Amino acid sequence: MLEIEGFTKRFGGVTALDGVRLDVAAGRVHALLGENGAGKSTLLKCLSGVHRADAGTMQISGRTYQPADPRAAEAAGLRTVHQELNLVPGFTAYENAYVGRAYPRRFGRVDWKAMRARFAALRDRYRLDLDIDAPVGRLSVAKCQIVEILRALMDDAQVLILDEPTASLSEDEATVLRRIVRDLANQGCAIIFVSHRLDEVFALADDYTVLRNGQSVGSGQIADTSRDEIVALMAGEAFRHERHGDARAPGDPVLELSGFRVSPVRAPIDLTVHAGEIVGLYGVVGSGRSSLLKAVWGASGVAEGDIALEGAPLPASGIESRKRAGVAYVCEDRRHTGLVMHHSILDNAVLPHLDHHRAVGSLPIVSWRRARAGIRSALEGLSVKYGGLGDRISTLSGGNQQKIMIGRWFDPSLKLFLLDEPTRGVDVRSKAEIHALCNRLAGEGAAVLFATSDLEELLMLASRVVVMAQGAVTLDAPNSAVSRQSVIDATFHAPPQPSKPEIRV
Amino acid sequence: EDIAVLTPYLSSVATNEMVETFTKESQAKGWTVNVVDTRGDFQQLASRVEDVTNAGADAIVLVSVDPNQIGDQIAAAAGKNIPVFVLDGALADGVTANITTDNFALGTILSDYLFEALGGEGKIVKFFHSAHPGVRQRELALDEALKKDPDFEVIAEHYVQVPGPIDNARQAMETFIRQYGEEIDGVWAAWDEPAVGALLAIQSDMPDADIVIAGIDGNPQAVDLIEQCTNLAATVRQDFPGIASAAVGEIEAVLGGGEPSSREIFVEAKVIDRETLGANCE
Amino acid sequence: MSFSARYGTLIGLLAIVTLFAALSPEAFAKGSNLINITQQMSLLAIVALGATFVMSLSEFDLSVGAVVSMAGIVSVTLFGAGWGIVPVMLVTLIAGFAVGAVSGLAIATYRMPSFIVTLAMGTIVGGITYWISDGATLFGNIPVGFRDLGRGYLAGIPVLTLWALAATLFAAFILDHTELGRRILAIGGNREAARLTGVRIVPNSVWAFGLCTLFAALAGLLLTARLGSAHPTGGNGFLLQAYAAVFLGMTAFRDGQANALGTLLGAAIIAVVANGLTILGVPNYLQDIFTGLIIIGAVLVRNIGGRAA
Amino acid sequence: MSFSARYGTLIGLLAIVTLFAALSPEAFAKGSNLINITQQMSLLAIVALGATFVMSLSEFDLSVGAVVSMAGIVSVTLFGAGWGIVPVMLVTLIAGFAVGAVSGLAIATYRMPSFIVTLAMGTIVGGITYWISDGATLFGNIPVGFRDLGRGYLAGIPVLTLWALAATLFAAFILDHTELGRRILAIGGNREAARLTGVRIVPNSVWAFGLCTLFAALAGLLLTARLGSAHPTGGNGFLLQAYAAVFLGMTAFRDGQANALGTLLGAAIIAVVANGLTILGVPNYLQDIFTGLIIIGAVLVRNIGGRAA
Ligand SMILES: Nc1ncnc2c1ncn2[C@@H]1O[C@H](COP(=O)(O)OP(=O)(O)OP(=O)(O)O)[C@@H](O)[C@H]1O
Ligand SMILES: Nc1ncnc2c1ncn2[C@@H]1O[C@H](COP(=O)(O)OP(=O)(O)OP(=O)(O)O)[C@@H](O)[C@H]1O
Ligand SMILES: [Mg+2]
Ligand SMILES: [Mg+2]
Repeated sequence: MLEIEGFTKRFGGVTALDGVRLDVAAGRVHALLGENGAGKSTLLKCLSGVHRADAGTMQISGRTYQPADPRAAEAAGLRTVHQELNLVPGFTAYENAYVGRAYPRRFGRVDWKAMRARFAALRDRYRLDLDIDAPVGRLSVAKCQIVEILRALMDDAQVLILDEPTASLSEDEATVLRRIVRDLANQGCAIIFVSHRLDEVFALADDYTVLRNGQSVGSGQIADTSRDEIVALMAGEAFRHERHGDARAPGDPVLELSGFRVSPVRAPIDLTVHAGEIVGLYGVVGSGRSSLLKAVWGASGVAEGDIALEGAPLPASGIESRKRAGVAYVCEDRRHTGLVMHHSILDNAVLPHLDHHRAVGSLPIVSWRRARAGIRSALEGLSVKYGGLGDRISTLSGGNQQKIMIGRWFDPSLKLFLLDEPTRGVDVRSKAEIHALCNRLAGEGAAVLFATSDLEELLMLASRVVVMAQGAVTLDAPNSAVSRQSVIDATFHAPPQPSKPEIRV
Repeated sequence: EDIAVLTPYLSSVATNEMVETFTKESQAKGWTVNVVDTRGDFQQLASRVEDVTNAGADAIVLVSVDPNQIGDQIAAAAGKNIPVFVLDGALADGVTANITTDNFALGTILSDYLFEALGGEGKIVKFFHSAHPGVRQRELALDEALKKDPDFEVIAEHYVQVPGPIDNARQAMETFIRQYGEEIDGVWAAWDEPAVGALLAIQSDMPDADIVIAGIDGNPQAVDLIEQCTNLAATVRQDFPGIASAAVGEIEAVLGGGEPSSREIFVEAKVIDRETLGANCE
Repeated sequence: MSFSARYGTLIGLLAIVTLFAALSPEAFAKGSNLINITQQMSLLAIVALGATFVMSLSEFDLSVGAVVSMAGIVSVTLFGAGWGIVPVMLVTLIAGFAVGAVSGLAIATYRMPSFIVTLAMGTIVGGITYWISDGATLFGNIPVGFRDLGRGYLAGIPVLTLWALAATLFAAFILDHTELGRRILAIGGNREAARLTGVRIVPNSVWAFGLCTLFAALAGLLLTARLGSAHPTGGNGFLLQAYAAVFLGMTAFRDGQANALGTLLGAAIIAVVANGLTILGVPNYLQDIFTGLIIIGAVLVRNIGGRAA
Repeated sequence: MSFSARYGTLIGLLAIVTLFAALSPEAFAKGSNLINITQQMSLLAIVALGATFVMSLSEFDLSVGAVVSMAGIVSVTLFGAGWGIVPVMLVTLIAGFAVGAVSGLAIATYRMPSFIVTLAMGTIVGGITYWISDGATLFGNIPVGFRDLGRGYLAGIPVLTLWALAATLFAAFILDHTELGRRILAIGGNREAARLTGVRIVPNSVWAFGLCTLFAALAGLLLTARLGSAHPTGGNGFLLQAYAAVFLGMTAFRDGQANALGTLLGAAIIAVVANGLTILGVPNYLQDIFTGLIIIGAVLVRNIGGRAA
């Protein structure tokens, strides 16, 4: 159905695609795989008319296809869900679905009722939980992702392109999405699907193509391959991802929450994180993990209750107090609240610790020479792929941006790391690197509290598992004491009323 | 009595002087004076005239405005029997009296003075601002004078930007000095602020030149500079306090049930130069 | 959103009106004065409604003041040349639209900053206006039929007020109920997202800027009708006030989004303050200080309310 | 970035200079005229450099014009009261800083739109200035030592030019080499991202706005020294020109980010155009039209270059 041949795309000096070949058949789910920066998103952007390839041909159903802009791609029957969210924050979910399309009209006016009804029906058909009347600017990342996906399903597509659609979804929604994708494939739609979750790829895809450094290095049917083989193709070498979640003996308490409320109307939370511990927060979308991490970081003005770091009480809010006390925080939405996308890699990397690169002692003057050297070696340690430190960070692939966002905090004196979805959109190898990093931090005596929507990751990395549902903690147990099933069960528990979580092991 | 004073140009020195004098003398008579400045905005001026008409002022005084620009609002005030006086403006329907100096005459006095000071012939730099109707009349007077006296020539001219006329004129003059240098004999400034700007440029860039500068208004800074024997030789002084005092007299007469002495009252202008100031410039 | 956050600006306006009414029950609170305020705010409201289109696009158009002036001069010049009312208005409005359309085209096609392009465009338009008028105020030959468009009453309501109401309804309709309006808002909300979903940036920007200066030209025509004269810089004072009205309006009703009703409210606040202070006979310099304080206060009421929520 | 994209604005400036030099080899291209242009642009450059701080924060400060005027009036009034040069300058600069600091505090604490807050603040400052000066131009009692700060030459270079250079170096240093500057730029780039990495919005905003009006107050002092008098609205004309300079500068050197060197370049373009057109004796309406076209052209060169890359 869709045939791509000899595709090449350069950005200045960087060759993002180098003679790529891709064949996607109707009615099949085609997984596009590759490490961060391999060129997956670039390829998909060429397909959807965002970029123009420098060389190469595309054909849809045997006809030459060369989209001049995203409109042309839509007209040709392609629907794309990009890796980064593309929504108008002030618009409701249902209006966002219509942006760029013809709005239904009645007596010359926009027919809001019809728009809402159509979108609500779509949501209900897939049994998704989504407030479609709130401006999407107030929805969480995961909900926004759902809006994006629903938008692509508004009318029948020949080719559906999904660039890491499940990166921010929890197990539950991801399952729904997989069901939707299968349905569409059965109806004859061709689907291109990017994911770093290999178990998902094996559960869902029919065919695969692996990109490495902008070249297609392998393709075939999923049924004929194995996980190890794919990983080897992606990484160019054999590679194993170790399971951690070990039973290192926890040290003294670092973070202590008692009766801590994210906002006056939320359930109180009691939670202790010890030195050397890696605590994983799990839950379905909207369960309150991000809100909790943000409140612990002091970034929400309305938190109340007791919070202490190494025994010393902290004010209920105020980021500076956390920073001074040795806490680091990485948010979940790198594009909107994590990075300054149009600033350079260097600028973004030095931001948390501007005062670490002073020219002379106590003067607040930045020595760029020192900063460059320091950041360069830090990024080397994380194997970030980039051109120069002065490049805009928006030109890096999503995974590399993610690594910088975490890596810029590293500092041996830190005591607590709050990581919200630290491996979202990160490839297997980098994920392993980030996991190793977390372990190293824990090994050096720091405490790590991370939120994830990836059950695999939770069980692989966490030494203790905390599950949240509707803003309250429903499970708090060592990794060794939980199973997949007990964790999933806990996500559906009605939150214990009014206060303490009952389930303790 | 409640007197409303409205103008779009309060920050101009001349207007300010009239308003000050008017306010002082009115208050001495026990009247309350409400001054409104609309900063060059005529739509605002129209609205504010409506406001004071509605509020029932006993008299409306417009300063430095051509009342034809807000004819309807003045008609409305007249309709409510509120007398409207214009200072340094023009006559229009509904206006009780206009007390002014003839701007065209001012321009003529200035041109004649400058031509005489230069003696027979000369090259002149002109600073003007046509958007202001009164100032434009002065410019027209210069054109007239140049027509009569073809030995004088405008070699450079500059439309002065407001606000910031002094610095703007200074910059232009600096440029002209570099361009024409000794060729420049005189500076004709449609009002005193550009004249001061031109003087500053000459003082810093051609301190020995004997360029003659003349302006209009009798602005205190200009008078001061004339007294100091600078190139600024003269200013044509409109008698602003005189205009304001005359206006107070007329208003008193009208509010007392009488008639204005005339609908158009001209107050004499006179040249102020070193001689009239008694400055010793040897 | 709490009540005070949602309607804070409206509450602010009512508070200001109540205050003035208490201080000056006979002059300010008189029905005829209140009706007159609606007339005084109308031209500002029309210019500000135009600016609402470009602010919806998250851009500026700083040529609106110059376009107001231009429209006045062009219309009086054409009347002087013996043209009829309808052709004069049509040509002036088309010229007004064209100014913004050109700016919008340049801005959207080459991604130039709207601030600088429209500032430059305003300078150019100002130069042309000066050229046509020779710098003089133009009177004369303005037909009575045209003047009546900007003065007098219809069923007890000032004609200008009716114009402003019509302009508000029109702007609200465009922004809330047409695809054009929604596309403009989408581009303003997230330009890249709009582009990626197939919204064409250039034509929609051209429309937004064109409508903006079209409204300014309409205001210029009505100003000329109201005053019976046209001044080559007579509309320049609208520029900052119009944006003040739009920004005041953005704090009303919706989360920081430009909207027609809010803009009308913003213009009303500005007009009420100017009228009330004049009627109270507050000295000129104190008027400035109060005006500034009241405007900041109006925004503050809303934002403090919004925080507490 | 291609060469023309990177240095487009600079190329634009050189093209304009070359053009004027060709048209007027004796007057424009004379060394003394070129040096004089550096003096003519200097006050605008200083105000614009101040504005660069708030533009780096992605905000506006529309009170700069009023602060320039205020500084002049305040200083002459204090001189009149018998104060010495240093205390007068200190008090005026502190007053200038305070205006912006108050705006910045209000804007950052309550998240009010800077456009409206600073517009209101400018109105308030204008009222205060008017109050102090009684609306009159003040000119007496200015010490010669103070006047010399704004006129004359040092080693063949106009003193004002030296001030502008010092201001440029200072602004560039703050923005590029201090933690304060980097924080301001980070807030301007992505406010929420900056906040979440622990950058404190309020104090950094207060500094940015304060520095902005501090620069404006400095320009006001130098303007007063240069003219030997102070006018209550004498600085208002700087407002739009200053932002034009910043925006022109944003198209230079770096991708659309405000920067000190670019701002200096922007001010130079504006000054060169004004000087060149005056020398050529172009009628004033054509000057406006050309100025507008040249500014758009200067931005266009850069953006077309940028697109082709
Ligand atoms: N607009 C751009 N300008 C310059 N370089 C770019 C741009 N977009 C992508 N690149 C570069 O192209 C390469 C491929 O990036 P791409 O985003 O396609 O990777 P990806 O496979 O989607 O990775 P990820 O899994 O991290 O999303 C990277 O090296 C990236 O830095
Ligand atoms: N700014 C906000 N305004 C209104 N509701 C919000 C806001 N932020 C979060 N919420 C809601 O609060 C709830 C908890 O959100 P939170 O983001 O903490 O959950 P989460 O478990 O991290 O889920 P996600 O995977 O969506 O990030 C959700 O229902 C979310 O929609
Ligand atoms: Mg990608
Ligand atoms: Mg989350």
